[in-house]
Parts: sequence; C-alpha cells; structure tokens
Amino acid sequence: MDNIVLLVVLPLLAAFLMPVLARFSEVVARVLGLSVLVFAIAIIINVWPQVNSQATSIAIGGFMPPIGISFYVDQVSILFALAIPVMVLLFWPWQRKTSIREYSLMMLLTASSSGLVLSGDLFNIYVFYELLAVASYSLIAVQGRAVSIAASFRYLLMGSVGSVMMLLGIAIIYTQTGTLNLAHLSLLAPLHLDNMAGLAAFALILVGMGVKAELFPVNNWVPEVYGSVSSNLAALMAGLLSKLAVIVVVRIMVLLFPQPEAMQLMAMLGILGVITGELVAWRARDFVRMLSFSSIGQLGLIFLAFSIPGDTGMMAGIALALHHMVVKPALFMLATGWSGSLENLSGVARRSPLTVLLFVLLILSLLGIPPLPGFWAKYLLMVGLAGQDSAVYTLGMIAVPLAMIVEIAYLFRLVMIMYRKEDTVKVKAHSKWGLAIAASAGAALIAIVLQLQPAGDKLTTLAQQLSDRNYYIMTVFPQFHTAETGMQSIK
Amino acid sequence: MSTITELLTELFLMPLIAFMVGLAMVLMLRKIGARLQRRVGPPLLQPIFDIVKLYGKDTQVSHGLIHDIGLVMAVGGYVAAEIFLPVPGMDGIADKGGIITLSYVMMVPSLGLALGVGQCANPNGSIGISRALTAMLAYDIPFIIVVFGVAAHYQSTSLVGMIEYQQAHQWGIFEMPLLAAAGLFALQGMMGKQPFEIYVAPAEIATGPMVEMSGKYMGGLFVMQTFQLYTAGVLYTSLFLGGGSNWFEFLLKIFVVVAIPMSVAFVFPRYRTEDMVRIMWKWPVMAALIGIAFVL
Amino acid sequence: MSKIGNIPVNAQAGKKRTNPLAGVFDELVQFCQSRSMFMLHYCTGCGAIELPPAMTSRFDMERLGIQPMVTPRQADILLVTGYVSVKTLKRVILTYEQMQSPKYVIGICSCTVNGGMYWQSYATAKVLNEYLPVDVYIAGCMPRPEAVIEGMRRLMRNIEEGKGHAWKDYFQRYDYYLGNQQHLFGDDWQTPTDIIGEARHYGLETEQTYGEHTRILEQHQQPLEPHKMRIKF
Amino acid sequence: MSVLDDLLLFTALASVAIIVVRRFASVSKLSVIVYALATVLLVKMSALGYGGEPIYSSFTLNVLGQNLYWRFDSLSWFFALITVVIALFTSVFMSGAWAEKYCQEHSTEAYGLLQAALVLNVLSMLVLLASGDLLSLFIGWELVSWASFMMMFLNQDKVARKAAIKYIVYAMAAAMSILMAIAMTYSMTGSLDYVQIMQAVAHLSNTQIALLVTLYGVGFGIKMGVIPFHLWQAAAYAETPGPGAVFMGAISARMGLYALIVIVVQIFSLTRVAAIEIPYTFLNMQNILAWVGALTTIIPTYIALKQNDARYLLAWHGVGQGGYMLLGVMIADSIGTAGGIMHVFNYATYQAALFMAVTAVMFRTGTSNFSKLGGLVTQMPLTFMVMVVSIIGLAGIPPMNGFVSKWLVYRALLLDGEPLLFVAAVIGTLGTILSVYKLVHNTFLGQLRLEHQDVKEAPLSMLLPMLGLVLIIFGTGVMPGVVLDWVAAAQNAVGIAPITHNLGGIELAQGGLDMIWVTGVMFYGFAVGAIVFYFLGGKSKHIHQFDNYAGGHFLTSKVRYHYSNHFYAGLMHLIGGWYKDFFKKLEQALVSLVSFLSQLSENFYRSAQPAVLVAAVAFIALWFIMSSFSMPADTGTVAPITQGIQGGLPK
Repeated sequence: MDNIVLLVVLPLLAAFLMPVLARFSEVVARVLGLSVLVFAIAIIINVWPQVNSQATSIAIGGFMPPIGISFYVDQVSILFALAIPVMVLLFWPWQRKTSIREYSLMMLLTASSSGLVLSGDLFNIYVFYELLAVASYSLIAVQGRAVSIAASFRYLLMGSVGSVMMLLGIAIIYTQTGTLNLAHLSLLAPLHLDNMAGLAAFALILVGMGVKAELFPVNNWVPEVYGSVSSNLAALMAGLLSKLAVIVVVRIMVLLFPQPEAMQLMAMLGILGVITGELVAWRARDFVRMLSFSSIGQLGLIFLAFSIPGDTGMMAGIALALHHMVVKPALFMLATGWSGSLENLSGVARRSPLTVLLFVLLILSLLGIPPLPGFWAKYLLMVGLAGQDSAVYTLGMIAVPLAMIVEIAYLFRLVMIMYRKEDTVKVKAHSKWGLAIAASAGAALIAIVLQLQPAGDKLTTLAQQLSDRNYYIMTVFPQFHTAETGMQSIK
Repeated sequence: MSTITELLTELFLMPLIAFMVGLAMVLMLRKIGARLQRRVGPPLLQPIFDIVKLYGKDTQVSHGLIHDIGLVMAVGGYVAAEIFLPVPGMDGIADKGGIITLSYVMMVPSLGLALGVGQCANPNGSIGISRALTAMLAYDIPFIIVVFGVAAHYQSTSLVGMIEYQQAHQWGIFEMPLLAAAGLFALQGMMGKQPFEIYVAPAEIATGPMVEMSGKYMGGLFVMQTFQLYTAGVLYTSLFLGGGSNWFEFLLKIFVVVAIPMSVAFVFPRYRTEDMVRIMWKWPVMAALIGIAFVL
Repeated sequence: MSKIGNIPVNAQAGKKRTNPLAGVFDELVQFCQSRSMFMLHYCTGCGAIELPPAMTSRFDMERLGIQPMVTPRQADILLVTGYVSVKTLKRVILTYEQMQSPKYVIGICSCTVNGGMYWQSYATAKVLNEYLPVDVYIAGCMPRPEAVIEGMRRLMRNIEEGKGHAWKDYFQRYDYYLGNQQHLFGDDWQTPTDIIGEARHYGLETEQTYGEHTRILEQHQQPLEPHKMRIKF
Repeated sequence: MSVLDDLLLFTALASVAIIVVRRFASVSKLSVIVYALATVLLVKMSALGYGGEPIYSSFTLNVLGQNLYWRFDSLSWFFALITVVIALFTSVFMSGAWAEKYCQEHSTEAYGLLQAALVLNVLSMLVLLASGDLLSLFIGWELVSWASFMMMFLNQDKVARKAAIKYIVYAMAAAMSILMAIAMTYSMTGSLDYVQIMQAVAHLSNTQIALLVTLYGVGFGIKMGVIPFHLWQAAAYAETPGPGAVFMGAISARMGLYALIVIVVQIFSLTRVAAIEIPYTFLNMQNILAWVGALTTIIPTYIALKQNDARYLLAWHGVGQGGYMLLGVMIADSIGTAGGIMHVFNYATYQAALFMAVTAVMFRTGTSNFSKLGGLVTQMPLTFMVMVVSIIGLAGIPPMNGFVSKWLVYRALLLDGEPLLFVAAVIGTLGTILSVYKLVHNTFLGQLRLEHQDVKEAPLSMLLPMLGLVLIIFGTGVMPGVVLDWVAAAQNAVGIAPITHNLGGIELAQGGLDMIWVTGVMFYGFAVGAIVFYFLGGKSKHIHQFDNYAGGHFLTSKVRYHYSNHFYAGLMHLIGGWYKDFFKKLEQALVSLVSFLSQLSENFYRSAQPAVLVAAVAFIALWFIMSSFSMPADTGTVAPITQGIQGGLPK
C-alpha cells in the first residue's frame, strides 16, 4: 500500500534523471519515462482492490498526521491517480520529434498531478500545485511557436497571481487553526473556519486553484493556450489537469468549508463560467477555440454540480467530471486534423463519415442526450439543483438549460457544416493514434450505456466517499474508531 | 313501419317543398327589386321559366367530370341540408345532426361548387370563389357566434329542441334581440346579396363562379339559389322566430325573414372584399358578443 | 353579298333529340325559352345607349322575362349594337361561338344591317349575317327602346312558334360562315371553340358543315380535343 | 415475454436489419413486412383498445436509484396503432416507383437511410409510448427528437438544413424544459413513477403545480409546435423527403400531445390544473392551455393560408390542427377530450393522405410550388380524389372523419359555455377551408400547364396506400364508433369519464350526432342532385380549356389564364397587415440577445489584461478580508489534535 508514494516519487525522479540520462543515451531516457508510467499504472492496479474496500492514509516517513505529511487514498483519488499515468501515456508526445525536455516536463507533470490528487495536507497541495504550474507553463512554452510562448506568458501571469492568492488563503487558514493537515483542519473547521475569514480563505483558494480548473474569472488564458499548443497537450490539460484542480478544491470545500456561502460562491462562479463559456463558444469560428470555450462551460457545470450540498451534487459533479475527462480529450484529438476555421470542415462528412459520426456521438453525449452517459450526469445535476432552495441554485437551474441550448446551436451548426453537400475540405487527415483514442472514448461511452446499472452504483459509492467528512477523518485518525463508538462508517 | 314510410315521405317532400318555396322566394326577391326600382318586375312564373329554359338548353359546355360533380354536390348538398331543417309536421333527421352538423352540411354545396368552378379553368371563376370563401369567412364568424349564443341559451344543439322551447316559452328574438340582429346581418352576407355580393360582381369578374356555367349547370345554380334562400329563411326562423306551429305561420315567417334582407339589398351598392370582412367582423360580431354576454 | 332580310333559316331541327325534357315537353320548353331570355349585349357601338332605358323602369324588359347576363355561356341572345369593326368582329364571333344553343343574334342599328354610315370604312364588317346567323335585325340609327323591345317580342314570337332556328344554320353551314370569316381575317383565322366538334357531338352536321374553308382551318388549327380525364399509370 | 416485449424487440431488431440491408433494393420490401408484422403485434394487443389492463414489458432498468420500466396502456396503444399503421402505409407508398426515382436522383444509400430513419422513428415512438415513468418518458422523448432530426437531416438542401438546425435547437429547449420539470418533480415528490407522483400531487401547492405544468407544457408544446413555439415545425416537416414528410407530418408532433395528456391530464388531472387561478385575470391554468390550443389553431392556419408551396401549406396546417387536439383535451369533459384524442387519429389519416398526394404530384411534376402547378385533375384524377376526400376531412366537413372530432370539440365548447374558444376554433376551421381550397385549386384545378400535358397518374404503389387511407377517412367518418371505442378506452386509461357513443356517433339528450344517418342523407341528396343533373338536362360537351370566357380574348398556350398568385387578395388587403411576423421577430430578437451577450463575454475573454483582472479579484478578496477579519491572538501555535478530538466530530 505504501508504494502509492512511488506514484509521485518515481516520475519526479525520472523527470530529473531524464535530461541527465539523455546525455548518454536518449533512447534509455525515453524508455525510462514510459516505463515509469507503466509501472505507475501497475502499482495502482495492484492496490485497486484494497482501496476499493477501505480508504487509507499514508504517513510519509512514518510521521503521523497532523504533524507529518500524509497521502490520502480513497476510491476517488485512486481513480484520478490512475487517470493521470493513463492519460499521460495516451497523450504522450510520440508523434513529433520532441526534445527530451518535453518528456522530462511530462514526467514532472505526472508527478505533481499525482501528488496534488493524493496529498492530505494543504501545504503539499500548494507545493504540487506550483510544481504542476511550472510544468504546464514550460510545456506550453516548449511548443516553440510564438503564439504558444505568448499564451504561456499569459498563463504564467494568471497562474502566479493565482498561486499568490492560494498561498494567502492557506496562510489565513493556518493563522486561524494552526494546522495544515486536511483531516485535522476538518475537525477544527466548525470552530475556526466557519466565519468570514474562513470564507475569504476559501474564496482565495478557489480562485487560486480555479486558474487551473478554468474557473470563471481567471480562465481567460484557456482559449489562447489550447489554441496554441498541440492537441495532445490541450487534451491533457482540458481533460485531466482541470479535473484534478476541481477535485482538490472540492476536497478542501467538503472538509473545510461546508458552509452554504462557500458553496454558493462556487456555484455562482460555476454558473458564470457556463454562461460565458457557452456564449463565447457560440461565436467561435475556429474548432479548437470552440472546444476551449465549451470546455470552460463544462468546467463551470462541474463546479456548479460540486457546489450542490448533498450526495446528488457530488454524484453529478463526479459524473460530469469523469464524462468530460473522457469526451473532451477525444474531441481535442479530433481537432488535430480539423484545426482552423470551421468553414474548412465543409463537407468533411463525405470524406470521413465514420469520424464525423464519432464526433456526433461525442457531442451528443456532451450535450446530455439520453441514454448516453452525459445525460445521466446532467440529469443528476438538474435533480441536485432542483432539490435546493437557494436562489443561486435556482439561477443555475435556469442557466444550465439555456447554456445547453446555446451549446447545441453551435455544435450542430458545425455538424451541418460537416454534412454539407459541397466538398471543400481543407483539412488534414487525423493521426491514427488520435483517432484510436477518440474511438475508444466513444466506445467507452457506449460501454457505459450498456452498463448503466453498475456505473450508477459505482458513482454513488464515489460520491459518498467524497462527501463524507467523517470517513476522511476516521481514515486519517483511526483513533476515532475507539473514541466514539456507534459512528456511521461508510465503505 | 310507419316511421319508415314517414321518413321516406319526408325525404321526398322536404326538398320538394324547399324548392317550391324557394322559387316563390326568388320571385319575391326579383319583385322587390323591381318595385324598388319602380319597375313592374317579372311575371309570376318567371323563376320556373328560367329554370326550365336552362335545363332545356340544347347544348352546354362541360369542363370535365369535376365540373359536373360540382353541380351534383351543389344541388345534392342542399337537398340533404333541407332534410336537417325541421318544418311544421316534418322533422326529417334533425335529431341526428343538429345545428352544428347543419352548418357544416351547408358547406358541402359551396365546396362542390368551388371544385366545379375550379375545373372550369377560368380565373374569373377562381377569383369569384376566392372572394366567396373570403365572404364566408366574413359572415360565418358573426353567424357562428350567434349560433353559439342560441345553442348556449337553449342548452341544446338540436333545432327541434330549440323550436319546442320557443313555442313553449317565447321567441328567441325577444330573449336575444342582439343576437337576432347580428344574425340578420350575417344572413345578408350568407345570401350573397348587396352590399355583400362582391363575389358575383357581374361587371368585373363576369359573375365570378358562374362564369362558365351554361344550360343545366346554370340551371343547377338557379335551383341551388332557391334552396339557399329557403334554408336561410328557415334557419333564422327556427333560431329566433320559434319555427312554425302551422304552415301558414311558418311560411309567413320565412318570407318575412327573406324579405327584409332583400329590401335592404337593393338600396346598396357593394362593398369591396376587405371592407365586407371589416364590417362583418366589426358590428355584427360586436353585437353578437354582447348578446352572448347577456345570454350566458 | 346576300340581301337584307334574307336570313338563312333552316327550319329542320337537329337530327336527334338529346334532351328528354325537350322531347317530352317540346312546347313547354319552347314557351319557356321564349319567356326567359338572357341577353348578352355586346356594346360595339352607339346603339348600346338605348339598352339601359329598355331595361330600367321606363320600359322594364324584365316583365318580358328578359334580363342581362354577362358571359356568353349564360346568354341566349347576342345583341350586337352598332357597327362592327373587323377587329371587333373577331370577338363577336368568338362570343357567339361560346354561347349555348339555342342562341339568337339580334343586330341593332343600321350599321349591322348594311354598314350604315360606315359603309365606306375599310375596317368595318358591313353585313353581320355573312358572319353569324342573325335572327332579327332592328334597323334605325339608333332604334328607340320601343323598337328594341318590339324586336325582342318578334324574336319571342318566333321562338314560341318554333321558328327560332337560325343558330342551327351556323353548325349546318359552318363552311359558308367560316369562308366569309376567312375572307375577312385571312386564312389563319381560328377561334379556340370547336364548332365542328360541337356539330358532330350534337348531331347538327350536314354536308355543308364541311368544305374548302374547314379544310383550310384544319391545316393549321390547334388541336381542340379537351384534356380527357384519364387514369394512366 | 409479454406482447409488448415482442413488439419492442421486434421493432428494434427490424431497425438493425433495415440499417444493415439499407444498400439493397430489398430494404423497401423488408420495411413493409416489418410494419405489417408490427401491426399484427399491435392487433394482438387490441384488448387495450377496449379497456384492457396495461401490458408491462419484462425489461426494466434500475439506475441511480430509479426504476425504469415500460408498459402499454390504452392511450399508448391508440397512439402506437396510429404510428405503426401510418408507417405501414408510408412504407408501401415509398416502396415501388418512388423508391426507384429517389434512388436514381440520389442514391440507394440515401434511400436506405430514409428507410432507416423511418424505422428508427417508429421504434423511438414506440419506446416513448411505452414509457412507464418520467425518466423512461424522457429517454423516449429524446430518442423521438433525434430520430426526427435524422429524418429531416436527409434532405441536403440549404433550406432543409436550416430548418433542421432550427428544429434541433427548439428540440433541445424542449428537452431542457422537460428535464427541469422532471428534476423539480423529483425534488417535490421524491419519485419519478407515475403512480407515486399521482399520489404526491395532492400535497403540492398550486404554485408548484403551475410551475410544473408550465415547464412540461413548454417542453411538450414545442414538439407540438403550439404558439409561440410554432416556427420550427412547418419548414422542418415540409422539407423532409416525401414519405418522411408523410410520416412526420401525420404523427410525429403528436407525441407531444401524448406526453402532455399523460402528464397534465393523467398525473396532475385537469381539475387540479383548473384550480390554479392566474392572479389578476379571470383565467386559470386550464384556460391558459386551452387558449394556447385555440391560438394554435388560428395563427398557423392563417400562416398556411399565405404559403405558396403545397408542402409548406400542409405542414403549417399540421401545426394548426395540433391546436384542436390540445383545445379538445383541455376542455376536460368526456366529449371534449374524446374529440381531442380522436382528432389525433383522424388528423393522422388525412394528413398522411394529403402529404402522399402532394408527394405524388411532386413525383410526377417535380414541383410543389403553386405557381408552377394547376389543372392536374385530368391527368391525376385518383390523386385528386384522394386530396379532395382528405381536405374534406381536414376542413371538418361531413361525411369525413375530421368532422366528427371537430364536432365533438365544438359540442363540448358549446356545453361548457366557452364562446370565445368556440369562435377561435371556428375561425381556425374557416381558415382551413380557405387554404385547403387554395391547395386543391392551385394544384389540381384551373388551367393545365403545357409542360404537364403528358403527366401520368401516380403509380399504383403510391396510389394504393392513398386509397387505403381514403377508405379509412371515409369509413371512420361514417362509423366513428369504431375509433370512439378506442378513444373511450384511452380516456378511461387517463382517468376521464369515457364518452358514451354508438357506432354512428354519440347520442345526447340535447342534440347528438349520428354519422350513419348524416352520410345516408347526404348521399341521398347527391343522388337527387345527380338525377336532376343527368336526367333533367341535355347532353353536354366536354371542351378544351382554351375554349373559355375571357371577355372575347383568344386564349392560347402562350398566355397563362390561371389564377393562383395572391389567391385571397381581398382578404389579404385587410389582414395582410396583421402578419407582423411577431414571433419570427421575437425569435430574431432572442438570437440577437444571445449574440450580444456572447460578444460581451468574448470581450472579457479577449481582454489583454488578464492579470489585472485577477489582481482586481484578489484586491476585492483582500478588502473583503480586511474589513471582516481580525487576527486571532494565538497565531502561530499548532493546535493540538486533541482540541479537535475534544470538540468531537463535526456535525
């Protein structure tokens, strides 16, 4: 179980080793990266059954929390931890002759994101967050085009401000409670953080993490960055990194800030994200740009879903996040061939009908057309929203459908272009690898449709684990089992 | 067995009576017109002369089967409609349909005529039909409001029931004067008399629907006109004047009913289509709606 | 050129009766025909001005069962009221051909009789009955309404007595009329009405229906078979 | 395995089969067989049409705590019967000559896709009709929407595509409205099962019900194309390839009515809906719905009047006729609802026949534009007859079936004392009569164009289904009792007192209707008319169309002597100015609003100073802190874990 730590350590080591190794043998360096990723997957698969039965807290170096730093592994974090190496592997920059630096940065990205999702205390979260940020900036800049450097700079500015704010938020929390361990904080939160200061701290952390998670006011780097990097990286960032940031924010919110104001703040920002994202996407005349804004909108949905108190909101959030994690990268993979103006796609369905069909399948799920998985996520979101009385959620209840209507308008406008009679296609063919990824995403969606019942059950479990504070505390501090008997424990 | 004999008699007699009375009405119509214009007017049997002459024509043009069928429907539809109209001593099958059915059965002849005229391939005819249908749209709205008011007042759509009610209580015209007035107004349009006869407009569209009608076709239209006048009179009498307990009273009433619009007609020029629609949708509709407000 | 008053009338009725009513109540029908005359006044010239007084309250033709109609289809009498220019004559002939038998032509004013004051005009058809079978001429320039009504009564009497058969002549001697028409209008003269077909349909054809002029007509005439309703897959 | 299982499974397998063999010519025959067998399966369920117990599907799905199941009750069966029978007629219609021509003009693939779209439509409708709870209803609903979209998508013309995308946006709006309603229903009642909701409805407040009815009404209303959501439907249906338009026009939009009946009538019950008073008016919720129906009969019908294309005219009528059904159902007594439900059947039969006739005309002449047609009656007499019978039905004139259902609606309005609704319905009917005459006149009557001199009658494969529909239109018009049996069962299933009827119609103390007598007398009248016409008059001669009164003018083929443009010029002088395209402008205004907001948002994302923005946000946040937060005294000390333990677990 403790070898979970290797998920962070090995990629980190590899990241630093690779440039060095490359001086001797580039092949070895490249193989090293890949083998680390494969090994990471193997580790996760190995511990999977264990985690499924019982969440664990791992004290690093034997220092017990709250003093020592700890990793927290439950079904949610292991799921995302699994997603990291898998997706990095999928979107590994094979196809181009990439410098070893990029590989190294990818490894750094892997390590930091694994750390982010597994960390059990705020400080580590901040550290890994910074590490992830650095890796991302560099990865964008390393693309080498002028636009990507500009985008990277923009992202850097945003990210730095975000980091500062997050640090400030953590500082406030620390001054209030004197601890940074999440479980400990969770215990103390009702006493110390249920006030304006706590709220401010949450707001700062939210905005800080939000830079990564494409949260509303701090997301205007998104279109530039996604538009200027390779689809692989865009897919990775939109699909994976944003979700990780969301998961961390949600974890912090659940454990530290269960007060309604915090949730409503997040809901509000989520709603604004949905509305603005979808609206701008409606105007987009470029495929990648459209996808980027759609991604902002989807992230807004996810935030909105997580902000709903109760299991339904959690389920909706997880479902939306996972769904987006599958669909958006696939769409970005399709964008490799179809980048540029939407008009270039005129009549593309004649040339590659199956790809277009796949695209339609993906966007149908994105729109939430039953019985595709996206529908169930959206259904949960709506049910969750309907169950709340607060005005923000009512607003969300109105905004989400409207945004969906806008979304279908622009997505199907594109489909219409694709199915035009005249064939004036000016696009490249897709890479086989990208198509394979998109196709497997499509297959995954259909597989979930066929396995709705178990998928729903799994989702319920995940949501319960994510939303259960006591379970988290008890896992980190097993002494509570004895301290209070008769406590409800959930698997 | 007697009911079947009775019914068969009615099936035969009711249209026949309608035709005879209608002929007299046509004569009255022309006489009133002549007298208003200080003329002598046609002789007594003129309507019969006209019809016999038209049926007796040696040649006549047909523009095709639909032209023929249209005429069959035009006459046949009215023959059928007469059987829905109760007259003293004969109810026909009034109890199987009622006023709504009757008003729709009365559209069948118009539809038949419209189809027949359509096949004549003469734009004058088509224009006439388009105007006639517009006119129908114009007068049917006040008329249908009146029908609604009356039916709502008597809580019945059965003409027989309405007549019985009126004979037992009071004539509808006294209970619902506004509706009666609106109904009379609509009647003017329904009979296609001045000022609402734009669709026949002899000078500009060559009598509209009748433009290609010759010989027995025209004769059919003459026969249809007799039915039309009779139906309008009887319908109004049944709705507002308590039908008739005996034939004398009944005939008196229906002649009076038809005479009023006729007398009005000849002192008017004609309205344009849109003006007709406008006036029909304004005054009678308003009167009828107020009338309904009183009734409900 | 035929003489005035030499109205070619063939008293022989059509070969076969098509109308049961006409067959059974011949007299009645004739009586009714005489008592119900719908007239189409083709107002070619100044004579038309005398018709309104004849119809309105002063003289009131309706008491004789005469009333105006507006299309040739409905009319029994064609009133040609005044001079007939060549151009007008074409329309008059078409109008006449579109009327349904029994149909009658009344020429009003001297111009229809012999050209009248337009005798010297190059553009005027002088004698109407060269082109159409005229039943009654009412001479005068212009005839007064009394004269018009008198002419009408004359026609009524003729019909009642079974002498109003001028219309049959048009079918029976179509070639003659057509020849005069072609003489005036040229060889490519034709109307959209199918007189020969009608004559055949109603059994009114004779040898004189056909002739050299009808042959000329046939050479260039548009086909006038009606569109038959047919079910062809 | 119940019969319902058989039906759904069979249709699903058939869909797969048709999609697989779509490139082969045999697909047309296969589809005919499929719908015929589906009809047989429905007939096996015919007990439902006479008040049988609902049939449940053995397939259920338990997902996210919801139990989804499928079942057929009398109402579903009634709608399903219409669907499958119309599909059967459509498939015969599109099997023979039409298929050949379509394959030639497009491709075998395109034809196969049309067949596939048709079968998917049928399948999705059956799934929708079989739904037993709100979630399965919604799933079925969306399947229907997308199947329709697929059908519309097959026409590659620009106009058609534009209509299709408009449709899909409207459909999404509908879906979202319904999804909102479902979510709210769930949060209010705690269940999505019909029966449980029905029990919970009693505890809901009027506002809640009003909200739910509004949302469901908007959702289902969009599909029906009721005012103000009527803009999408006509173009979308009219531009669908011929048989597609037949099927969609006849039944597709009625799914909205089905769902509305289930939700509003069956679950919420109209008495409950009627109890919701709208403040500051005399109206209640039921009145509002009825008025929506009434306006829907008027406005689209008069838009139809202005159309210059036969397909569009019919499609607009489709929208308008939906209003009658809604109006009828919303009257809430047994006669009115019977009229509304029966109208679904009647409408489906004559609308299918009308679209078939128009498609047949297009098949032969290549156009449905009124300015390019006319006089076809001599060339296509049987098609003409089909159209005449159908328009008599559409206009609601006896003895066709449309009259019966309209009569029921009128009768109910009369007895209910609803003068304005009655007048509205009549205005709709009169507009219908006007525009159907325009349809039949401009297509079949008037002058035959020179280029159509050799047009032939529609081929047998197209004619037979049309004639079959004509038989149904006439047969059920004379004997409405056949359909009224099913209608009564359906009424029973949704909790309305079933209509008392007999074979010929209904018998009421205050004036009933007996169509057998009415028809009998009408035909007696026609017989008399025929005797008068054929035996009292002389022989007539059939003449050429150029032998025509034109004020002495000589007609030739060079100058067209036909009236089809500005057909109701006089009327349009008056009401033409009333066509303000209000709803179209509203729609455009909405699009402009979205566009404006979109530009605003884009400006935000395009702004060159993202960091400034974030800094501003940070500043606000800091100001927030400074104003509300003072440092605690014991900063910097690590709170011991025991403090948390003593405090106990957070609640």
